[in-house]
Amino acid sequence: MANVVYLVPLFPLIGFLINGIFWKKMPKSLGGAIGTVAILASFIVSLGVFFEVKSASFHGPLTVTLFDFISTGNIHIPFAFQVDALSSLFLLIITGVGTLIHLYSTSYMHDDEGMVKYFAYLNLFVFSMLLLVLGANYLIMFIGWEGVGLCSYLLIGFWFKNRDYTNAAKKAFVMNRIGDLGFLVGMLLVLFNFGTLTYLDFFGKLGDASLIIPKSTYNWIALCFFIGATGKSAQIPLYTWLPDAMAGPTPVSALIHAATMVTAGIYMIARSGALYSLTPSILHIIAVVGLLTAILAATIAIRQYDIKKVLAYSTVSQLGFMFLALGVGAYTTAVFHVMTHAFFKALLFLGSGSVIHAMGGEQDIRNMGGLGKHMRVTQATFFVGCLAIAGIPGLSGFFSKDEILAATFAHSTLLYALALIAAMMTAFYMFRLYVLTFNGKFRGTEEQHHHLHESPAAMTIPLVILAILSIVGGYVGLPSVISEHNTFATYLSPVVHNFSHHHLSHGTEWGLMGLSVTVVIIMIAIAYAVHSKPKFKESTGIAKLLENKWYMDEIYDALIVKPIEGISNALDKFVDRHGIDGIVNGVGKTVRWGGDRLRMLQTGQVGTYIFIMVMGIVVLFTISFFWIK
Amino acid sequence: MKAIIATTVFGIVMMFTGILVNNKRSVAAIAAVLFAVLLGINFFDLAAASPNATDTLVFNKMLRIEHYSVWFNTVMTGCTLLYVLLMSKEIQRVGSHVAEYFALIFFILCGLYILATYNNLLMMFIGIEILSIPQYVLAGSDRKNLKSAEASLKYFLMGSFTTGILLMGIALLFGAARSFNVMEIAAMLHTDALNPLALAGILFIMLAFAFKVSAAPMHTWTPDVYDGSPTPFTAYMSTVVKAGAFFAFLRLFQVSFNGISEHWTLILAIITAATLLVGNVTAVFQQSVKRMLAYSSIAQAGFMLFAVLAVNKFAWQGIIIYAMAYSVATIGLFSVLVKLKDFTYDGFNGLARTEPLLAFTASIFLFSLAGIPLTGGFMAKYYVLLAVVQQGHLMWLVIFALLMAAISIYYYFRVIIAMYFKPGTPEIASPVTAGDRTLLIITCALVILLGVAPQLFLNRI
Amino acid sequence: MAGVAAGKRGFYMPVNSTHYLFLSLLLFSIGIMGTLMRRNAIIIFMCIELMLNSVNLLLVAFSKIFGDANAQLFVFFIMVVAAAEVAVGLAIIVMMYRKVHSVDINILNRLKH
Amino acid sequence: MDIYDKLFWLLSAITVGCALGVILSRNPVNSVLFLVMTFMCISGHYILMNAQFLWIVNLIVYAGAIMVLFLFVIMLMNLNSDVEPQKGQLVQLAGVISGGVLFLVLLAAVKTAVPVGIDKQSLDIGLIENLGKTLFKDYVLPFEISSVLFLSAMIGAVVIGKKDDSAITNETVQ
Amino acid sequence: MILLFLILVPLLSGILSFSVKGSAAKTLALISSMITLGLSAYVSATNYKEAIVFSCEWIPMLGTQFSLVADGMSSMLCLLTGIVSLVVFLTNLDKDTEAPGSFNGFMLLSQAGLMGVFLATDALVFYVFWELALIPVYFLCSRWGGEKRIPVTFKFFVYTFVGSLMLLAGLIYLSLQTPGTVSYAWADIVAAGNALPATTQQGLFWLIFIAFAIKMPIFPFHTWQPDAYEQSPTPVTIILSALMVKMGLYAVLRWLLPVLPMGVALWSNFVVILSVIGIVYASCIAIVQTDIKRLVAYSSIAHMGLMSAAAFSANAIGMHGIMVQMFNHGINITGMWLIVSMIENRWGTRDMTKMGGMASVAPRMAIALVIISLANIALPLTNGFVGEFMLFNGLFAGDHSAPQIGIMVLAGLGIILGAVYTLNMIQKTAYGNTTEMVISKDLSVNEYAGLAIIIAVILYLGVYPKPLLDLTAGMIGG
Repeated sequence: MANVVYLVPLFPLIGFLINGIFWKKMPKSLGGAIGTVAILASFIVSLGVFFEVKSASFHGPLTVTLFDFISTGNIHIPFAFQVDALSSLFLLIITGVGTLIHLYSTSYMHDDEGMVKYFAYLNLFVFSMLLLVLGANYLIMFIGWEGVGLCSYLLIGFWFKNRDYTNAAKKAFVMNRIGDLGFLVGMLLVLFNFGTLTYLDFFGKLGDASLIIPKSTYNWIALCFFIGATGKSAQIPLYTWLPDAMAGPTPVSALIHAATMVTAGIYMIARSGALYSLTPSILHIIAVVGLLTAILAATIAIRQYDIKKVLAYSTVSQLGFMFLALGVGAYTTAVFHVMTHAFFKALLFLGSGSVIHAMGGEQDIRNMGGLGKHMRVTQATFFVGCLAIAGIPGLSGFFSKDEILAATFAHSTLLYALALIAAMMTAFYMFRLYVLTFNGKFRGTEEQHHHLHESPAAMTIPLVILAILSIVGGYVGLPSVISEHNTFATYLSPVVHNFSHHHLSHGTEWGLMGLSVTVVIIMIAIAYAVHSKPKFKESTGIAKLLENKWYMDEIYDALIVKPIEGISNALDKFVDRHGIDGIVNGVGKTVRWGGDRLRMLQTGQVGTYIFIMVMGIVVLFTISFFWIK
Repeated sequence: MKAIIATTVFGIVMMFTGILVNNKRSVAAIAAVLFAVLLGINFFDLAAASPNATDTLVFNKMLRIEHYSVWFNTVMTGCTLLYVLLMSKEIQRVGSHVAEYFALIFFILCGLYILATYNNLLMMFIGIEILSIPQYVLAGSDRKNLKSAEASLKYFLMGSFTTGILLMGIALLFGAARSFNVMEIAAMLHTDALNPLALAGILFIMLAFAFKVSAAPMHTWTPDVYDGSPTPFTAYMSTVVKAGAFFAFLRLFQVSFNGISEHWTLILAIITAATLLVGNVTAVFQQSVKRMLAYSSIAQAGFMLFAVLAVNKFAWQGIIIYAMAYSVATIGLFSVLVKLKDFTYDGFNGLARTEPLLAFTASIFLFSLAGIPLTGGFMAKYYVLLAVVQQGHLMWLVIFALLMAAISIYYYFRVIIAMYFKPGTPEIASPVTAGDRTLLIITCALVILLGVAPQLFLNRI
Repeated sequence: MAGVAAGKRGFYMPVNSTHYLFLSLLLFSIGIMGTLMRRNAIIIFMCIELMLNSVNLLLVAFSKIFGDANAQLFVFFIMVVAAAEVAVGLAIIVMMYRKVHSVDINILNRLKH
Repeated sequence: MDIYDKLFWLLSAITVGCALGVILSRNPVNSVLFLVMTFMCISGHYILMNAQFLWIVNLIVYAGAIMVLFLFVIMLMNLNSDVEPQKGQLVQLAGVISGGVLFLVLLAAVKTAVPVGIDKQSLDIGLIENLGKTLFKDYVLPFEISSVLFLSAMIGAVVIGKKDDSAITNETVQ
Repeated sequence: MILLFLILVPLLSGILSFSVKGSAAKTLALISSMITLGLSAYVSATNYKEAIVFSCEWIPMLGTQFSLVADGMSSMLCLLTGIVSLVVFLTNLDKDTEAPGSFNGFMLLSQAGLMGVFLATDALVFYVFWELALIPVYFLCSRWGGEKRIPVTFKFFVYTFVGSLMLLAGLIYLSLQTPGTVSYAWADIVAAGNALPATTQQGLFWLIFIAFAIKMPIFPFHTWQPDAYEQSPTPVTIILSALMVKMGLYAVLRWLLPVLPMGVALWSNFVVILSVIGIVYASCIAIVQTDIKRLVAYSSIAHMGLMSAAAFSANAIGMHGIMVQMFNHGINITGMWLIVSMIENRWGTRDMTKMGGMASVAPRMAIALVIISLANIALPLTNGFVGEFMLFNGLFAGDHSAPQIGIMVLAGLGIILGAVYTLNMIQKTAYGNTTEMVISKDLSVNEYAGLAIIIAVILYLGVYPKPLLDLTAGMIGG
């Protein structure tokens, strides 16, 4: 099955082409069906690949070369796929969650006139994402990397008539581009120093002493790749696009901005684990950036009222956790969290989509409340999601998050303390969201109240499936205190393994678990207590600061966007038109002016003319006799 | 030699024709035939002179007939024939003495032939005078027009003044070289111990020639005289006559002063640069096309001076091909100009719509003057540039000249812009006949032929 | 000086060539000065004739020094040409005078710039 | 300083004085007369140098014919000092200065000129007979060609000088 | 002989076109361009390993031969010329052009000139064609251009003419240095240039470089360009930006870098700095443009900056990248201008603030715009990416000293800024609510066909660039 791995991206591509070319004439439901079936087919192939990789007969990574992509001089970059544990796992996550979200979308988007186009974009996204994870070299990853950025752009701006939405789309693309530039530079450095972009060659040469490559070069490469990751995975300083990206349809947020695309950065660093192992200083930076992002996003999420914005900041925060894990060397753990997060965050987003669907497009939780009575399935699944993300034992999020905390503790106590605070905040804002949405009394308009209903089966089935996954997904990676046999880590071990020098005793681990569970439960309780009878008033002080997202967008605007615009305007108006072009035109003007002056010599007077001649004679004689010699 | 005799005889014949024939058109027709015969005689001379033949010295070494000069004579006679054919009608309209005008043109050619073959400063002097005096007359030939008289008087006064300069130069040179024979002078002058008299003489002669070829600082007469003279004669004065002066200039400096070029090259380079500057920059501001062409002729003189500057084989070919390309294009342009009533740029507005052929040929002539490739003008410019670049040490001048050539685009293309891109209906002074069209097409073809296949001529020169 | 030797045989070369050179140049310069100073076309023309004569003087002097007849013949031809020039020149001036009743060159400014 | 030197200096002084008279006198007729005087002095120089032929020709052709022609024309135009326009003082000064500068420059340029040697002394080169022989033997071509010059001048006189009845216009009917 | 036909077909059909009226002229041009494209495709297909040569006497005594050579780079550019011309004539079929006979005549003449420039292997022939390609464009812009066409075109013409004259001086000098007598043959010129001392090479470098710099154009010689693009009729703008600017780059690769190695070595850093400054500078200005044509014009300057920077970085991959990118940029910018002209036709304005909603009313156009824009910002799987990736490779392959890194950073900024202005353009034209249009119709059949060709090339070469890489692979030593 692994030999035909190219089928995995091929199906979405075909789906994209069919929907993309015939989008105008295709019936909506057919378009949806084609899109969904394409991903389902991919999922099935992915399953086959996964099990083949899992089987004992599979030895090492398998490279499937399609054709020569760029070949010049002594550089050969093939268009090739690499099948190994990591890529096959991501295949499963992408196609699996993807199938569910496609299914969900068939219902969610049914009233939208651009539904076929939507599915085309979605298929294209899945195709790009699959390229990203399947590529056997950085260039193919980069193709997918930029491809998912493009699809994200297209889907955020899906309702293109709204300028705000298209602005958000543009912002996302540009922010991603900044990161992509980092990736590109890293790639060029690799190519320049190692002459290859293929993972296996590159990693093979990493320790090669015959290549005289300074240590700093490794650091630069690692840093550049990480910059790429901060763009795609919404880390400080490039995170601000992700909350804005909620302008797109909700399933898109679920698929792209929660479950798959944003985890590309984690995938990339995990993929390059061999490199990062050699650059501890960069890993340290990653840990700090990840943690800061986790905290910053969590603080903002506390004071948001838009249901999707809360989830968006929560995603940023969770991604921060993953980077923290990477930073402390717990690659497997990070990937584990990617997987569990994909389940519960997709679940939460889809749940919020269901809520928004029921509310007729309303997203402000101040106008919700008491929805649980009307939509039981949504409420239940959403609750599972909240529990999972908060880290209640027994659910998937608990296992993955706890592993991160443990790894962090092993690395540094300070980082652990901060991470724990972030985790506490997570529990608080998630349950604030849950309580405000589903409990209490309905605060919306009468019309909305009348309209409230449970979503159709096509939407609830994915919710249920994802809820189940959110519960059981964690059991593949039980912590060592519970089970010595970590299935997940074992599966990934040929490609990725945790890189940590510290080992915690079982006692400590139990203690940490107990601590985190305790604080989380306390936070949940507080959230319930504070929000069961909500009062919304103009916030002040720090609350206002949080509500306005620390004014990050405004700061960026003032520090970067405005100056660039100002400089550009100045360049355009003054330097280009009057400066450079002014000089060019000035030459012409000078000639004309000179012509006018010289013309005046032509007085029409013979006397003047002879005078000029005589002066000419005098001057030339002087030059000739007294100046040259 | 036959040509000199023939042109003198034809001149006298024309004088008698003036008495015997009253019809202007018949006079013009006879003149055209005589010019054609003259061209034939030149070809006859040409056949006798091959590139490898030794030079012929005649009349006590007064004349030296060699390959280049015969070629030059032939080419210039050809241009004159073309000129006479294109301008015949206009010449007839200038005044009542049509036969005399043609006689003067024959005499000018006589002077030109002498200038192309002189081997003695006396012959050069007489040649220049024979070339000049008819011009003074032609400039003033439009009796009805005050401007013509003014041009004539200005030209005459300044021309005589320059004669004084020239003669002083010759006298001083004689004081140093003790001979009037061009080749003997060359033998008498030595770079190492150059008599100041010789240098002063060379400078005076150079300046006198600068006047004749309208180079700065002796150019000041040019715009006024060219502007004031009857247009058909301006066309002749600014082309063939000027080329003749140039050839004489080149001849003297190549033959006599070649060995001491280091003493005068810089001065001539300064003159060249000043000429290019004045000609091009001043032309930019002109409103009248005729006057613009006067300045353009100063500018073109700057380029022709390159040939004088370059003391090598390319220079000879360069001056011939430049003279030909420049003369043909300018004569062509003047023949378009005389068809119009209004000589300002605005007078050309919309010509492309009413007279596409005139506009097209005028464009080709302008391209040639501007030095656009595949026209004769390009090859000419190219050739003189090649000649001077080969000298090596004058690259600054070459670059300066090219910048000036770029300026020249401005005023040449203004005509094209007026003809093609501006609305308007130009007033036509005289009807454009089929004969005119044919001649224009032939002229145009000549310009292009010179640019596309210059080796047809170059191989033989 | 060579002139002393010649003096014994009759005519004598007074002073030397430099004196004639300077005299000639002085006359030449005076002629040029005249062309610059006067407005009357005829006077200007006369000044030009003065310039020509200074050249003639110089040539004759050289002729004498070199014992070379060519220079004297050159002078002869200069006179010939000058005569022709005067014929044409005066005709032009007269024509001008007939039209504007003046020979003032300052009024000749219809052609300029 | 013998008699020839004295004569040279005397003649030279008169020549320069008359030349200055030409350019300085207000009355054109005086100018002509001064010019005639100048030419005569120059003829005197010719005698000093034994250039007899040129002496005669200069007197007859220049001082005689040409200058009389000038005089006639001036008389014809009835020019006298009253109507003779003068240039401004400044322009005249500029003329004097530039002429003077030119003279100084020329003088400085050629003052170092090596006095040219004499390798053969022929006393009678300037005699009519000798010159005539050379003229018709060696200089026959320029002599003949000069006729073209005179023909041109003749035509010029016809074209330019002939009375034309048509009105003078200022238009551009070129 | 086939090379001669490459020039003769457009030349003769161009001359013929002047006497043809109305739609017949359009058909003639279309047929002619199809034949030319066929010929150039044949040339490209057959000369993978060995260059096709044509040579005949021209002016032997000046040492010049009418010799043409189609090696990889030349035939690639001829192919580009063929494709672009075909697309231009195709999309122009249903446009009302005043005097189409003359218009197409001039277009074909300039095409002939371009072919000559790309094929000539004799410096003088090269120069002649260099000028010849320019003259028809001058007439085209001056007659059929926008409001300020005459002064703008004039400036453009004089500016480029100054450059070409410098070039001529340089070439004459070089031709006189050739071993033996005067020769303009490429090999002789190269030999002569290489043999010169470094100081002479520097002087010549500037003479020749300025001509090419103006043509490309490299900052700060670029100011003629936005005006000229803005004022020219679209087909001419396409010729200018897709082909003419390539002339400059091609000339650098063929007539500058190999000829004056020492001069180049001494000044290449300077040129690279100028180029990358140009990238950022032009990108910044593009961001604040509201006139869509000026925006695209500045974007073109930025792209050319990247190419010239790579050209002077002296690196094999970069060189290969330039050749690829020359082709790709030619294709992309053609598409860009086509769309821009369609937008201008439909909204009757070039002011982007007055546009919007194309995605609703003319979705096909919007899709084409998005695809071409993405190719323009070098998104992977479009042709632009391959070229730019290789260009960056070339730029990054030098030493990693501080100034070098600065250059890289600036060049990289161009990528980000490029995304900004391109997306701005898409947003302002395609998105938002519908604003008033003059002609409200989506693509017509011939426009569709033209854009389809462009997009097909974009995607094909984006996914499978090997043919293009192979075609030009022979041009980079080793």
